[in-house]
Amino acid sequence: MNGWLLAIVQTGLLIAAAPFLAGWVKWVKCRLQSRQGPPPWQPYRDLHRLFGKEVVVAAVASPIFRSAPYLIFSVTALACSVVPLVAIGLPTTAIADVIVLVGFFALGRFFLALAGMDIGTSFGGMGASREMTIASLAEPAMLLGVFTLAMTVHSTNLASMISYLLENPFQLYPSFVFAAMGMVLVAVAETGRIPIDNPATHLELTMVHEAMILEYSGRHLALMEWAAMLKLMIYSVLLVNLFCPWGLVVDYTPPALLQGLLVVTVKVLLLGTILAFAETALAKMRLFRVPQYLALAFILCLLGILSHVILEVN
Amino acid sequence: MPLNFALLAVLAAIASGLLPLACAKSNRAIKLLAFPLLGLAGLCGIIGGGLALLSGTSHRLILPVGLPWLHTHLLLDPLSGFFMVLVGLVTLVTAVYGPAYVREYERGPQPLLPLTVFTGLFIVGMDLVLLAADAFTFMIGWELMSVSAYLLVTYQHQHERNRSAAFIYLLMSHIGALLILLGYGVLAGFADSFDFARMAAAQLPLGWGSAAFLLALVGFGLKAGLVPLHVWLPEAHPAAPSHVSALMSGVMLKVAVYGFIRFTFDLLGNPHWSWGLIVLFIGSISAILGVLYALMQHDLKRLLAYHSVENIGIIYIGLGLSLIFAGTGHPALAALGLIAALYHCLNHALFKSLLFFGAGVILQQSREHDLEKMGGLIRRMPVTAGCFLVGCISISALPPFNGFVSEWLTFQAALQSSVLSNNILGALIPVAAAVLALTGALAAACFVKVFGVCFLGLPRSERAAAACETTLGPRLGQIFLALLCLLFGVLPTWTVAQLENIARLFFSSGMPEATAHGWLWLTPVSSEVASYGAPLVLLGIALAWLLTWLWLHPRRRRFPVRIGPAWDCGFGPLNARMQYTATAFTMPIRRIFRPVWPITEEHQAPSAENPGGRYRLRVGDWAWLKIYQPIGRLLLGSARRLAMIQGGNIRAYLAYSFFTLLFLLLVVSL
Amino acid sequence: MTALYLTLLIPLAATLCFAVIGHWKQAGTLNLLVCLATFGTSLQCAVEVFNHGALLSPGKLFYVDAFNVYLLLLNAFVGLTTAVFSRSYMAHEVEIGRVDDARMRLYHSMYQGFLLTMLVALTTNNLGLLWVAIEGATLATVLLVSLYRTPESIEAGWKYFILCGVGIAQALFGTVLIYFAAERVLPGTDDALLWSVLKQHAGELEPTVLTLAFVFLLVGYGTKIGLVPLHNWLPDAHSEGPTPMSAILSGLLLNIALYAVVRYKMLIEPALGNHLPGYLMMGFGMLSFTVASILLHRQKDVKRMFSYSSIEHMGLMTFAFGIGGPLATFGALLHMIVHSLTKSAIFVTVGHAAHVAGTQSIDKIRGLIRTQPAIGWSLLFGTIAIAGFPPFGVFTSEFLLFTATMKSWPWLVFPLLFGLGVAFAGLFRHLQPMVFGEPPAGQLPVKANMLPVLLHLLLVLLLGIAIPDVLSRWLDQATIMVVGKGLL
Amino acid sequence: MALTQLSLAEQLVLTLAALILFTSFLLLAQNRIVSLIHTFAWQGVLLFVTTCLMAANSGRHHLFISAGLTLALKVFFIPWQLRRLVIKLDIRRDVEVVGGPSLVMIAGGVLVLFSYYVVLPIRELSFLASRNTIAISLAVILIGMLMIITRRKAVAQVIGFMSLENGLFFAAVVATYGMPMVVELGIAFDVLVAAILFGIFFFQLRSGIGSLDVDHLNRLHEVDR
Repeated sequence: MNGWLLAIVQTGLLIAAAPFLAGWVKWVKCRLQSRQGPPPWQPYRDLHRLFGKEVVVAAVASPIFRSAPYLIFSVTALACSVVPLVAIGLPTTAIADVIVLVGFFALGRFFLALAGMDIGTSFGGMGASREMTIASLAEPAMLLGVFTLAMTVHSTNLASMISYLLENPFQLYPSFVFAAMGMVLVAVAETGRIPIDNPATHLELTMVHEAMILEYSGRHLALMEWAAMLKLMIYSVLLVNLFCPWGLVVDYTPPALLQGLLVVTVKVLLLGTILAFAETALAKMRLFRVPQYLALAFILCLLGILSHVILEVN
Repeated sequence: MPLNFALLAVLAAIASGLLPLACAKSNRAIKLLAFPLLGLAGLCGIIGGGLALLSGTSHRLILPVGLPWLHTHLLLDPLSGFFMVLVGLVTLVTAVYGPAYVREYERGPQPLLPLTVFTGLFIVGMDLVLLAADAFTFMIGWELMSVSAYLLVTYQHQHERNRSAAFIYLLMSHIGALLILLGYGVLAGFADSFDFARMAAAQLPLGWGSAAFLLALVGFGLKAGLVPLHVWLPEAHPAAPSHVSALMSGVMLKVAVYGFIRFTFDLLGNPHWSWGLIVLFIGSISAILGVLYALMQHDLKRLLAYHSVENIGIIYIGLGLSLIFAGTGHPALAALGLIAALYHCLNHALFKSLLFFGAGVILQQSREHDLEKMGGLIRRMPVTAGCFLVGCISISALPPFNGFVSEWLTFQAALQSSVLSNNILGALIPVAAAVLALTGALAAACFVKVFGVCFLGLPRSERAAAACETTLGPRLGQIFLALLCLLFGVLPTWTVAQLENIARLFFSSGMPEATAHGWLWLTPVSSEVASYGAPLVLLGIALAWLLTWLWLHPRRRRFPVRIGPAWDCGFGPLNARMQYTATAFTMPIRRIFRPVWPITEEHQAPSAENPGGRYRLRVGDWAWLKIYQPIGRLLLGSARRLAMIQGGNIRAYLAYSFFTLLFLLLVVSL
Repeated sequence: MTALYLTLLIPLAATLCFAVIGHWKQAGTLNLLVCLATFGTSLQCAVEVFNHGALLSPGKLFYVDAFNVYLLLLNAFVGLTTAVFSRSYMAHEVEIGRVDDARMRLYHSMYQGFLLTMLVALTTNNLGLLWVAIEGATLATVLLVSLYRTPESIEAGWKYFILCGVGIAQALFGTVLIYFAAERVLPGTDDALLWSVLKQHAGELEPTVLTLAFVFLLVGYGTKIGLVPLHNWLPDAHSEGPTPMSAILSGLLLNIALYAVVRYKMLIEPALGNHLPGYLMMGFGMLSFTVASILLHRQKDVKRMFSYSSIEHMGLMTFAFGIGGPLATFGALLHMIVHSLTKSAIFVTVGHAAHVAGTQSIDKIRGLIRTQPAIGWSLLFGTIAIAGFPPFGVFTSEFLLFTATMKSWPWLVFPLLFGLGVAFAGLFRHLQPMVFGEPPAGQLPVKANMLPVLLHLLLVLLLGIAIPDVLSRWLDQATIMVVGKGLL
Repeated sequence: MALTQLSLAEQLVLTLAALILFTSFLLLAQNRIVSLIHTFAWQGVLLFVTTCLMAANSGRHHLFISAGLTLALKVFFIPWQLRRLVIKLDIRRDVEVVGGPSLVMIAGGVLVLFSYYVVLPIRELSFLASRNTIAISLAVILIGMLMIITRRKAVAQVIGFMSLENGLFFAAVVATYGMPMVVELGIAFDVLVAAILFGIFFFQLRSGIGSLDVDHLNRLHEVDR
């Protein structure tokens, strides 16, 4: 019972903190670019504003258009419940392993793309087409990276994976290096950051994610934006907790939990800072350079598998 | 008892096929006779097969027909029972869906009768294949199935396209049948009997075993549609009436898979791991090429047909894994692979027939088969759209629907490759898994295209704008299948537990851990390794949705939704031609995987007489261009040269006779 | 015994009568009745043989055993059903003025004459008379091939005449050589050509002479079977003659010639002590089978196409008899039945189809199912049956042949497979446009009696689903006679 | 065994065999139709004589019937009918084109050798002449076929065919003292019918094709032209 409660709290925390991470990255980025920038909690304000606005829906919109924000948000929220934020071994993590997690994202994306196409604008179709193309390359790379880990730890359950790594803290796996690099590349692509997509752009021809949600307004738009932030949050947490799991707690005592929360906050914010650095340093790619980028990710993850098979199994 | 039901199913199907012959004049009578009997056949099949599957028992019967020294052996074991259920399910839905659907043909130039007759016989053929326990009966059922399907494909034979599709289908099917026969011949050579029980008991040396295996792989692969033996599939499926396409794609391909499983796992036994590797390789190729080719199609049924190639590929990946594990002595993992494959058979049968039924409704209501001319159908046919959406989600392997479960199981099987001592295999299997992942992602892209272009947006043609929802029967059929898709997605644990009965037939153990944690949790290897709580996923999504909805409810009252024109970045009024087309949607993928397809593009810049400009894209099939056409040319060329012997000159003819005589005399006197 | 004599006498009398009254309006019906009578007596004959074993006529001139009695029955049956077809077909020909009274007399007389010669060939005990009868069958049909007096039909008739004449002359030389060998063992008797006698003395005959004799017999009767490269007359003769003729040529004459070869093989192979006749038959069979299946692709005339299919199937049977062994022989015997039933059904259908379209050209026959469903579906199912799809009987026999080949000559299975696949493709690529699609404008149905076709196809279907016990025991007896070992 | 040890009758048979072979060669070389018919008739005479000789020598009197049939059919009826047809169809003067006469003659010689080679393995038992006469008759048959192949005129083909049958009869008579009577009668009947049919066909060919040249019979073929 304790576990279930903790899991719900943790999920709520993750959902609540997601806008802050997005704001944080933006703030750091602005600072790096010597701009004042909005404060890190600006996304909360934006969301609040959007929730308080009237919703305008195009006359041709179908039920898919209206239900997509709820569905996407729900699925992403469910994904949050699966990811170990501060504690492992929670009952919710057994609902889905990492493959199912990828499945959740795919489900969200499926409806996102459909929602983009629903009104029949060319931007929506364009965004959907690009999103699905990128995803169809990123997803296998992501899974291949996950497989690398899974083959080492003999599990695809996130909790089992992390606890295995915690139990064997100072083993250096060459395959993990490759997998980590590959998954970082994938995460950047999947969360729609530079150099794949620019969350800040509204230049039609360079948009991917934004193009799909152009027709949304009010609370629908808020849910969509929030879901995107959640995704960034989940990927960040996943990356830091998989590749540097130190600080995650196994026993659910309040001090330990607090400590774990602190550690993970620091780790995630650090990752956000790195992301901001990278986004500042890099320029957005042309769409047709993206396959090469993702191919690199794929190759890295494949190398991870191969190095696992060749170097680590005996 | 189960066998009685199965036999009743066969009889009902026969009756459904033949009884309408007695009242050929009245379409009404034909429909009243054929479809209820078909439904009965389906129902009996489900009950009989289901009983056999659930109880895990085998039932035998010998009928005094067939060859004088080889009477007809029938066998209903969990494996055939399972496939019997598949056939029964789709047949049942066909019986519900059919009467309204065939109304279209009553006005057409063809009489209705052949359609119902051959549908009945088609089911008979499939059931017979499943029940057969000797090679002769098997082949009779097999070819009955092929020929009936051929006659169904040619049902609308006024179109030349349909005829050539049917021809290619029957030709390839016939060649496949001959190879299968050859495979049985090899087995029978060692067993000295065509009885399956004796064949299964016979021990083959590896060389002969491999030969038989390859024959079966190609023979059944021709029917199942493995790349590069798939070329008939995208031709035949669009040609057949939609409920027949559903049967063909949903079940007939599965019957081929059944044949392969029966042959390889049961009759051959003791698989060698290299067989598994071959199957894995071919399955991966089929999966990825199937989906890539599907992406480029814009004929709806053709697209679905290519997806069948993809899904058969996925099934074969599972089978390949199972063979590899079985060949290296890991029965529990082999069971996992087999169960994954079987589960995918079930799922594919459900969602592919659902999609074909949906496609049939679209075709019937909009009279369009070209995606580029559809659009906005969701507003006029919401039920069909909803069910089609379920099909799309399922086939794209998205949780919590059924397609995801089987792919997940396949992934789990693939990830166990680290138990293999052979490192090369250990490295290759994850690559196959990555291919599977790529396939799944591309399938999702493809079905976003299908659903988006077909149902969403604005109608792209007058006909699409005029389409309306279908009648009760087809709606019920689709809803039923959609519910099953959800059900088998949410209750995988129960399903896997039943499928274990099949795995126990071939492997010493089932999957002891898989269902050990109650119906909520599916843990194929152990709960530490992987777990999936499908009901909880559904519950979680629903809960999250409900919470969000409740949370936003006050605001909804304060700010009701305002309906307005589309914003579209302020570009002004929308029209249908501004939308992304199916061709445009897949353009990035086309660029990325360019060498995969033989593509011809025609551009025509806008000019004075043609202000719109013109762009045309044709996507062929390399297998057709590089394999089948050369073979055809070779054959016709050799026929042309051979025809010289029939040159018309009688003196030449006499000279043949003369020299034959001299030659033979010389031969015997040497 | 009376039944046997009646079986032969009825057609003989009919031949003579029809030479005078064959042009009567009722001649077709009469012809049918005569065939019915013949069928009745042959049935009686079969029952006798089945109950009491082989029949030997007092003068030892006729001998009916399990092997030939089933062919006898088959002959009479196909003759009967073809007569049903012939009645309406020839009435139509008279109506459109293609034949006059004199030719109708010739036609009906020769129809019976042909049946007579074949019945004689089957039942005779004398190998010389066998030759006479088969030559007689050629002579009876040669004028029927050129019945229409078109340049093509005359050409076909001439080719048929010369090629078969020369071929069959070689068979006579083979017969003379057999006689020569037998004379040494049985000097001074007239029994030296009697099958029943020769069979008992087979072991004493001079092998070298027998070898030579078999070569001549194979080339001779092989010409009649239509073995490649001796087959050239066959497509011409089948395509140009009246269709009932094609039906019985393909369904019966080829079988009889094969029957003759098998009889000789039964005699010669034990005497030689080696498998040479078998090898020769296998070689010719396989060659015919393969070549015919490839050439099927190039046909433009529908009857010509199906005659190639006949060559293909005769090749298959020859091959199977060549393999020897009970399984292959049983299969080949069964194949003789199903092939002649199916093929004559097809020719009957094709005859009607040609009437519907007004031509035999494949390019012009279109949309049969739409114009006249009975003909279209019959043609379709006939072709499906002949292509070897279950549940039709052709599949059963091909299954057996296949199995037998697998057992004794595994590698020959591949050309066999290839041939079956290619032949199927050849048949169907031509068949499809004929039966399916839109008919040309103005194409009207004709009066057709599809009873024979239905009957034949149902029989073939029955043989595919379950071989009746009577027949299987019968075939087994014949198999024992041919190879000395049965299956059951 | 030397030739001298044989009886006179046997020597005569051998001589007749040689003569029949000679007439075969004559047929092969002849290029006028009427002469062909005459030569064929002479071959028939030789066959008749041989049959009579065998009948007298062996005491099998049914052979006389056979001889009579030969005389009637091969010497009188068929040559007469052919001649009548040739006159009626006005093809007397048609000079037969033989494809390379010397080559054909050489081929004929080779065939004789080949025939001898083929029958060589036959075990000798009783009558010495039989094996060699079989060789001769085989040669006559093969030369008959060669003639059919090398002649383009239908009439010449018929004569080749009939001469081929002569070879058969010769074999039957000399090697086995004729076939059983019922067979002889049957064969004779067939030959008679065949001869009549040939006559009918000549007319049909003339009226239908307009020529008796068999190379003009080329409508039925499967070659792309």
